[in-house]
Amino acid sequence: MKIRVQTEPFDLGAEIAALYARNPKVGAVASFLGITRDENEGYAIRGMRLEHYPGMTERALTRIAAEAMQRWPLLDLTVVHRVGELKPTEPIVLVAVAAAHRGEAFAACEFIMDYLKTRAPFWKKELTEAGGRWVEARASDDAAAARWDASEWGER
Amino acid sequence: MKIRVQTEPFDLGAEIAALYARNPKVGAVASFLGITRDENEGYAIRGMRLEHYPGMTERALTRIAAEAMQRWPLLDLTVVHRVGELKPTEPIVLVAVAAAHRGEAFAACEFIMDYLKTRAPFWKKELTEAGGRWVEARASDDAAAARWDASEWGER
Amino acid sequence: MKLRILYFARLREALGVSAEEPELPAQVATVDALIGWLRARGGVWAVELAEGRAFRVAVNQEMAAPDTPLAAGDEVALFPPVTGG
Amino acid sequence: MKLRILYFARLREALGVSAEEPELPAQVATVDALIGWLRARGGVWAVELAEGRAFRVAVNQEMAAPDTPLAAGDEVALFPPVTGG
Repeated sequence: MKIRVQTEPFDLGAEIAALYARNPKVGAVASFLGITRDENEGYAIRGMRLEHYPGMTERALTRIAAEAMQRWPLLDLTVVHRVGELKPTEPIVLVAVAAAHRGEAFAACEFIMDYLKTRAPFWKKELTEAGGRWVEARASDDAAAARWDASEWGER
Repeated sequence: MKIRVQTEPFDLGAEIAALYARNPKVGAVASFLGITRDENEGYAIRGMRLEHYPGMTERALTRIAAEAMQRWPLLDLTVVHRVGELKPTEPIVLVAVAAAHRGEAFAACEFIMDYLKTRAPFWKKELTEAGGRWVEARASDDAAAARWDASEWGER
Repeated sequence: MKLRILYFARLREALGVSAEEPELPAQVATVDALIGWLRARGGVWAVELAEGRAFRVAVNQEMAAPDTPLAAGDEVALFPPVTGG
Repeated sequence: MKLRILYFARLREALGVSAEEPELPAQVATVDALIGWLRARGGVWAVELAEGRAFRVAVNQEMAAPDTPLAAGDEVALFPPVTGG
């Protein structure tokens, strides 16, 4: 299990290879890459600054990852989240989950993203034509996280 | 939209970068990597041979990908499936889906995998200690594909 | 009527043939009729294509049903349920 | 009682402070009481921490509730709902 918060870019191919290349039990890696867009809610975005709460961020991500490991039979996982200045087309976050089969890899990857979006202390400030703009939390992210409270995931 | 069936390995990092590096509308890439394991249903696996139906395979994958593009607001996607001889820890298949937001990227990626598993003409023959063994289709894959018939995906 | 028939994977191995172009009587006009005609060869054909055995049929590279019609020159494929991915 | 209080993101900018270590009266023994004490500073404090405003509180780097108890030396953080990922 690897949890990192960093200003530097990361190498997606290398991060994912590290999850399966030396473990022949891994049959599935589901991953999610979040990327800075050039537009949000109608605003043109030149870039963004990602602020976080050092210490608490790592704790929160570790707790989320540990909960995923407990809910599903996973073999390994990696979460890398960038902070600092980011430009459009630059990756922000990678969540990659390794398991024997795809069902649990997909479910855990989505679970971690939903919890990260609502429980990990990161804040985005977008640089628009009109200046800096703090991104507002979205109700749809709360709804996405809430669906994991009832353990209905197994029905899909 | 890129669909490829090939004997050669592929570069996961390059395939995914191709989906977002030149398109600043992409905010999310969900991907799945299927990998050869060293064990299946209790059998130790030394390797496998993947057979396919040239022509029909590409048609089936293209149709599945087109259906995903129709069901969700996707920006781009890539499906690469290997055929021929594969050893444990070697990737078999990559499905990567780019969209503005994560919900549709995850849903489409899972949808494509579920349909690929039940509708694309590939067959695995595993090399075990006792010789070659054709992998049997799994009822759980049929069930996974069937859940997309009812359009309940939006409820998650 | 002449068809091109392809066999894949376990079925190809069990039947010992990967492709053939048999001359068929005119009444073999559907997938169902073709399966009956192949089954009538007896031996391994009767076993592998018996009712209740899990196999799939494609016509011109599209999944077919028992009543899918056949025409001269069609490419028909018989294979086990798929296991890729 | 002395606490370390951290402010993040929009709240840090609006309040104009990123960290402070105020001396608190003994009756400020919960998160709720601390918010009331900060709100009583008036001005931007009363506005930003008004009832119904969306902000979160963590105590010693764990998400806290209004009745979470406070002790001398605790690290308390106030911030807007998170927006990472």
